[in-house]
Amino acid sequence: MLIKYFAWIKNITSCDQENLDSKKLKTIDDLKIHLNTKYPDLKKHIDKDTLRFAINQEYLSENKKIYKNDEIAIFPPVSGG
Amino acid sequence: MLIKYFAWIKNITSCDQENLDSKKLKTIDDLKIHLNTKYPDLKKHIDKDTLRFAINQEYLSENKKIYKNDEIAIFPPVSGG
Amino acid sequence: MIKIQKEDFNIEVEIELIKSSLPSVGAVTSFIGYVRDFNNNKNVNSINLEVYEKMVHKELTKITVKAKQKWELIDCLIIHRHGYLEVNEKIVLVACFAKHRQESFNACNYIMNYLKKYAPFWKKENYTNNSEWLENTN
Amino acid sequence: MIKIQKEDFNIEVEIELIKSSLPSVGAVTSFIGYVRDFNNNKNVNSINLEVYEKMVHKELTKITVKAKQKWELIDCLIIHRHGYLEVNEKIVLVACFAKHRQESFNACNYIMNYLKKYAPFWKKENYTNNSEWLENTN
Repeated sequence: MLIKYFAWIKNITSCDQENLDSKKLKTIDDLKIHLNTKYPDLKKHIDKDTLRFAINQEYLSENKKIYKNDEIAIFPPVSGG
Repeated sequence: MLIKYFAWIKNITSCDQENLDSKKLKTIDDLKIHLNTKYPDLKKHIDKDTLRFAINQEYLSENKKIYKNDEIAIFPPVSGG
Repeated sequence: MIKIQKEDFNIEVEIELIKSSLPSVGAVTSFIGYVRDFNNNKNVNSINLEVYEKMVHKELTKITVKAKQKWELIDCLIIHRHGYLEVNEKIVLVACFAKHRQESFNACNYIMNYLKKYAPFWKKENYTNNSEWLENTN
Repeated sequence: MIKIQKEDFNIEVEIELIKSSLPSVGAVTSFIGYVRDFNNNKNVNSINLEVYEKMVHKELTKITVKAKQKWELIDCLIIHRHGYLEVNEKIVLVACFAKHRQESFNACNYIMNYLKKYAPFWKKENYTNNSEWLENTN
């Protein structure tokens, strides 16, 4: 699955997108645990629940299953307009 | 004093402004009585209190004294914008 | 700034003229009123807008002063046309310049409400075979 | 209509493009957001606006559909820029086309509120010696 990062999250991940192995990651919660380990600086933001998640360009409000071909975006609160 | 008429009131008065003798017209109420007589078709509108009066370009909410050099405007509710 | 004129205006030019010297402005809300093709169940071809020129500046100035007391406005612009106007032509522009969005929205709405009530303009609608003065329906 | 672009736009041209074919429209309320020179106690020189392109059309379409269900809107236009923008440049235009004034005001305000909450854009402000990503303060 493709994971996309926006705004200052890219500073923590050092990339704006990456492919992750979907075999072990069945849900958004699995993904959060995985990212907390891979990017320790992201942990406090994920724990504080300040980040937004979108699956295939739709906002997510609760844990959800994720699939091989999904595009998952992780970003801070938006600030356009 | 100069009396100015706007919108459909001009159709009744057949003029857009006129000078009236200020000697007998001391207040707006005097003026209303005078106009009711001079323009019978105006009477129902003046009686129904639907018209607006302005003295020297300021809206009027009650009876007021009027003077020789005043400009008095009489018009229906506005409809700009 | 208040402009009463017969001529059309360009929204981009008019707003930019004020905005370009106000770098602290982050929000401009504007309202544009147009001549509609249909009103009170009748097809409208054009309108004639009468104005009490001597009074309109006084009245609109009062309204903008009130708006600036009530909302944090940096500037505001009112352009109101008069004379003969056809369907689709602009009648009025009110643009409110503020730091933040909600102030500019509230001020613009407020000014339009007062303008509709107090600005001395009168519309006569022209139909195919006759014409009629409007009462304000707000 | 929704446009996401780097280039500037002309308010008069964009509004007229839609309005000229809608003679029943009597009211257009529009909001324009600009880059301000000062924010969070810092002098801003410019901003970089990042966008999630694939998501932004979906999200803004949802918002305009909701607005049209809620208010009697004949049409609406959203233009949002991204990339590098200097102080005084336009960021966003939302224009709401309706028969009557209050519908266009309410719809425009509504769309801006939702756009600020959900449209996937992120601002990085550039100061003299550094830059900083913004949190949305609404």
